[in-house]
Amino acid sequence: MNLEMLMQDPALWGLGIATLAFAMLAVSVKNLVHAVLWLGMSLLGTAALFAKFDASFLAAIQVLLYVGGVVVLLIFGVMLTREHDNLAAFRTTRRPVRAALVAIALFVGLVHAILNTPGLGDPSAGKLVSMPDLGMSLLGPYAFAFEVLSLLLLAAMVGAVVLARKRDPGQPSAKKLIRHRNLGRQVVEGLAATDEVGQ
Amino acid sequence: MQGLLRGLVYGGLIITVLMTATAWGMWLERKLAARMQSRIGPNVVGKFGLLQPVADLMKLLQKEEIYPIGADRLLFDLAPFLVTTFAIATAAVVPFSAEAVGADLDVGLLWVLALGGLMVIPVWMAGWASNNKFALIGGMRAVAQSISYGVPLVLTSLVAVVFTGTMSLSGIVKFQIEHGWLALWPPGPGVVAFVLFYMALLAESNRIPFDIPEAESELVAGITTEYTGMKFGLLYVGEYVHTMVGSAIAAVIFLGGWDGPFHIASGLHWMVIKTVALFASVYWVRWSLLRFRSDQLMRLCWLYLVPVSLGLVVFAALWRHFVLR
Amino acid sequence: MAVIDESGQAYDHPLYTTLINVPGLSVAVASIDQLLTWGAKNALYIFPMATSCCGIEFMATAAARVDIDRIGSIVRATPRQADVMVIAGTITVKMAPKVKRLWDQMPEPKWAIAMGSCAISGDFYRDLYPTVPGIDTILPVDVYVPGCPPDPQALMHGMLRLQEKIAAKQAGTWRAPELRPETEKMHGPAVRRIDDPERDPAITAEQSRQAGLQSPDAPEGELDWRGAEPVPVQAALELEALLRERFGIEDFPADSAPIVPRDRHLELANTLKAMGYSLLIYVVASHWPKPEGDTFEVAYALRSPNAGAKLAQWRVVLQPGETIESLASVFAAADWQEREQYDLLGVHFANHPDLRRIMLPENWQGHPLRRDYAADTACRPWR
Amino acid sequence: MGYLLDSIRALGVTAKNIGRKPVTVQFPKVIRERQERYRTSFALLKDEQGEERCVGCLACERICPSQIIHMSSTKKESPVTGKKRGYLDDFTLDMTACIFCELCVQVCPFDAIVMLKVPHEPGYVREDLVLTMAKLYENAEKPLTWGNGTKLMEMQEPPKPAPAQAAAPVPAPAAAPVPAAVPVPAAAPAPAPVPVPASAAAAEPAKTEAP
Repeated sequence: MNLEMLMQDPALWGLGIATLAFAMLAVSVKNLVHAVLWLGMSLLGTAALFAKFDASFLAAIQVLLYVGGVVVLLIFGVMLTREHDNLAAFRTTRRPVRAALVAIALFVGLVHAILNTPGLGDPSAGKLVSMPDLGMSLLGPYAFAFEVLSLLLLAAMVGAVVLARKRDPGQPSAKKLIRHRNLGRQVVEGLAATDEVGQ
Repeated sequence: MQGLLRGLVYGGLIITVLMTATAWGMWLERKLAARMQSRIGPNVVGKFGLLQPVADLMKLLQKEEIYPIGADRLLFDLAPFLVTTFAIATAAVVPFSAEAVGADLDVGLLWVLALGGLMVIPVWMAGWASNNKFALIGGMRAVAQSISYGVPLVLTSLVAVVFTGTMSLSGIVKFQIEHGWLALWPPGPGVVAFVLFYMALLAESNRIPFDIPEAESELVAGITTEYTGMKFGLLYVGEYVHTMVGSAIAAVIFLGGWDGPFHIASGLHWMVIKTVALFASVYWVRWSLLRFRSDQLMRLCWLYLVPVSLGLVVFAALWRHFVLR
Repeated sequence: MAVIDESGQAYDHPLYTTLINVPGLSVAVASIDQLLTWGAKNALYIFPMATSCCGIEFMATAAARVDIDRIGSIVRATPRQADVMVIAGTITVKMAPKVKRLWDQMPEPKWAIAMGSCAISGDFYRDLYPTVPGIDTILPVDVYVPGCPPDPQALMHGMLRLQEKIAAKQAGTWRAPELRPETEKMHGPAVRRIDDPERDPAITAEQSRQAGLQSPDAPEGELDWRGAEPVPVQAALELEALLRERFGIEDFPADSAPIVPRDRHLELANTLKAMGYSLLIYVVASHWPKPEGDTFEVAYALRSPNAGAKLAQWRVVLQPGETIESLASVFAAADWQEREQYDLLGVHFANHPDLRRIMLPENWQGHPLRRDYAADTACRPWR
Repeated sequence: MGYLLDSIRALGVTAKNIGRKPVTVQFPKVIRERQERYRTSFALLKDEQGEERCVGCLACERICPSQIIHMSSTKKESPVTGKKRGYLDDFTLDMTACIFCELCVQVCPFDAIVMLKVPHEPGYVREDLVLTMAKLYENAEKPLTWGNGTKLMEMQEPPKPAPAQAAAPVPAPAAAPVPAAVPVPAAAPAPAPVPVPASAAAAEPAKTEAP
């Protein structure tokens, strides 16, 4: 499968256009929540594109991490902001020229990088990467980078556990609470025993 | 073209069977719950109340549709649809037997986890779009819970992946046919991994004791508070389908899928038996236990489930390296 | 997609109206109707509007012995997913708008069951100022289940009767539920009491004013207003000493609490709180109609919640037009209790943080526990 | 840990319950036997000669706290005894507001109004719940509850060697033992305000206050 054949594939076109359209919607709608959800759709479209190129591992990871993780975190973030409808900063483009320059630069850079990718359009280079190969290369040539990343993740996870364990200093410990409760019971009993006031 | 046809046939088959099974799964749950409470349960509509799901469906179909004031109509409509879709889509890769599998993906397990994690978005959408504080709190709780319990879910399924060396669900089953079921072998850690997976599954499908997103005593009906008629029905069915598919996946990963005990009469029926048993056990738990509080839920996850499942992954790697070679 | 009965009351689904107009389809539509009616009849989800004792019987109906789940009914917590509202208990005037709102939140087609005498007619509270005389004055009731309260089987019977009614809709003998706006008929008792004019609810304001004047207006009298034996109350001795020394009060009636001047009452409360009387027991007001204007008497009681508990109570007498200083700044518990006295008697507490009605609706006219409050005072839309 | 063990125990309890027989009584098919003293709905009785027991003395109408009984009567000569006595023209009992306090039954000197053991059928409109005279006489065919005016008054008397016990017809004993037939001890609130008609056992409220 080479580039020309790919270009003629209607499914590819459809997916690409849909992804782009969702991305456009994500940056243009006024409602922040809708924007996040459109972003999720756009990421899903990217995943579908990966799947289209038989990179099913990448597609699944895309869905798992970006849609299932990042978008959900974004939702959290949006909910924690005060005004998620009609955010003022969202309505206007304040610096259109600078933004356009950055966008164009990014686009040119990306096109340049893609066109200079070795083996583009070469049918022999489009070998399917199987799962074991992926695993082997991750733990073979790229083992160091992989380990560094996993260390980071491990640190994050340990941090989460530590945070969960940490007790709020304002919160009395269970022992203290029980002592308080017993005290309260004594007070009530004492009250009942010495209650001589008739109403 | 043949692939498309096969996909259509299998897809239609899976959806039909799954929805039917889920409908009578609801009946089963009601009967089970009734018996646990010394009641009879539905028994007037049809023989043994078997037509009860049909009556429920007919009733839901004719209910008025209400949009709350200020609701986000698009998301409000979309959410129930997506919940059910994602739940059913998960079933596409589940191997019910050596032949009956919709799509035997290389990364079947990842696909399942990805779609399972995705479930939370429509659930949250339903909560947010309702413009109702109870629904929104329910949705936020669902998100928090799903993110937290996604970690042990992934880690425990990673245990299975490390043992079997494959992410294909049928590959996992084939490994178990050769070496024994993962829940039983290696003795000890396998069971622990299975139990942790099961707990995370309960949490992901919002079942008691982890059903804080729709805690009736605090949140009216959680995310479904504002839903009427068939949209409520879809949300409801989506949850059941989610549980059903989750049970099937637990059966595949840890209970040897279609493999019979001691390889006796292996086939589709074993898968069905295991799935239904797990499904019923979810509801057994549901009608027996109490609900966690929100903070207890998080503490349980991050203080116990995550460290234990991390340890299990390490153990699995060591076992794989030194014992299985 | 319900049947449109002759009364035109049923919910009208656009799909249904389209289908029924296509010739030839009507047979199919009729059988679909049958199916839908069967479904509606056999999956009646209940929204429990349980406000009092009938609610307990309602719970028992859902429990093991009667098991309402047998006929496919489950209890939903949200009105959006319910088909039947079971009104179980007394509905007060303040609650009625909320009940109506919950009813309006239920999607069509929907039904209502009035369970027990209170929900049906207001029972013997029906002439009381805060009670709705029957829930059918605000929403159409389909089935009335008599009882006080009805037992679980009776409610189950009511559900079966409702099923019959839904099925009858198909057969054409549907009896649409009625709303009863003719509340005048209902506001009086079904039968006038024969020989007891005192209990007649139609006592006019003038009559009751006369009655108030005849009764001993000053509490210093020999007898309690109700004629009961006076109960001696042990006031704390230190309170008496305090009142003698600092407030110069010499009058300590044996059967009642001492009267404290209106302007020093807050000071007394603060002093007592500093002495350890940290628990506010009650704030009670009473109303004495007099020819020159209304006099109020507000009684407070504090308690020291430690060993050897003592009670300190005093009264403040308000002449016409006077207000009393609120104790809400000293005791948090005074907040709502003073609101209650304001609501029911119209005593004005100065510097109260939030002096609104608490028991009755905001738009209520008058104060029902005043002695000159006529029992037949208007209360829209019921009386 | 405690939660875990308790959870397992809870699962055991529910699992054990699955095997047990349900306690549900399937209502329309099987109707539970009501207790002997269970009381709902009303009936008017006729005596052995087929004569109406009610003479229209207004005792029940006066005592009813909900004010739901309404009657009118005229005096006529009895065809049976030849004496002049009251006969009902009309009698209505509005069940929509009844609180089932049984006071009307207690004060009835002729045991004319009694209560039933089976409840009134739920109705579609309020009028369905109004018991007219015809309905009340029809109701006499249905199972009656234990208490009638005479029995209930006897119960209030100071302890005598239980005459009520013999009088009480004991129907098929239901599950729970009913301490009904035992005369209620004197601690019961004295029915002081009841305007007892002279005929029936002259209740002595003074004695019940003695302890």
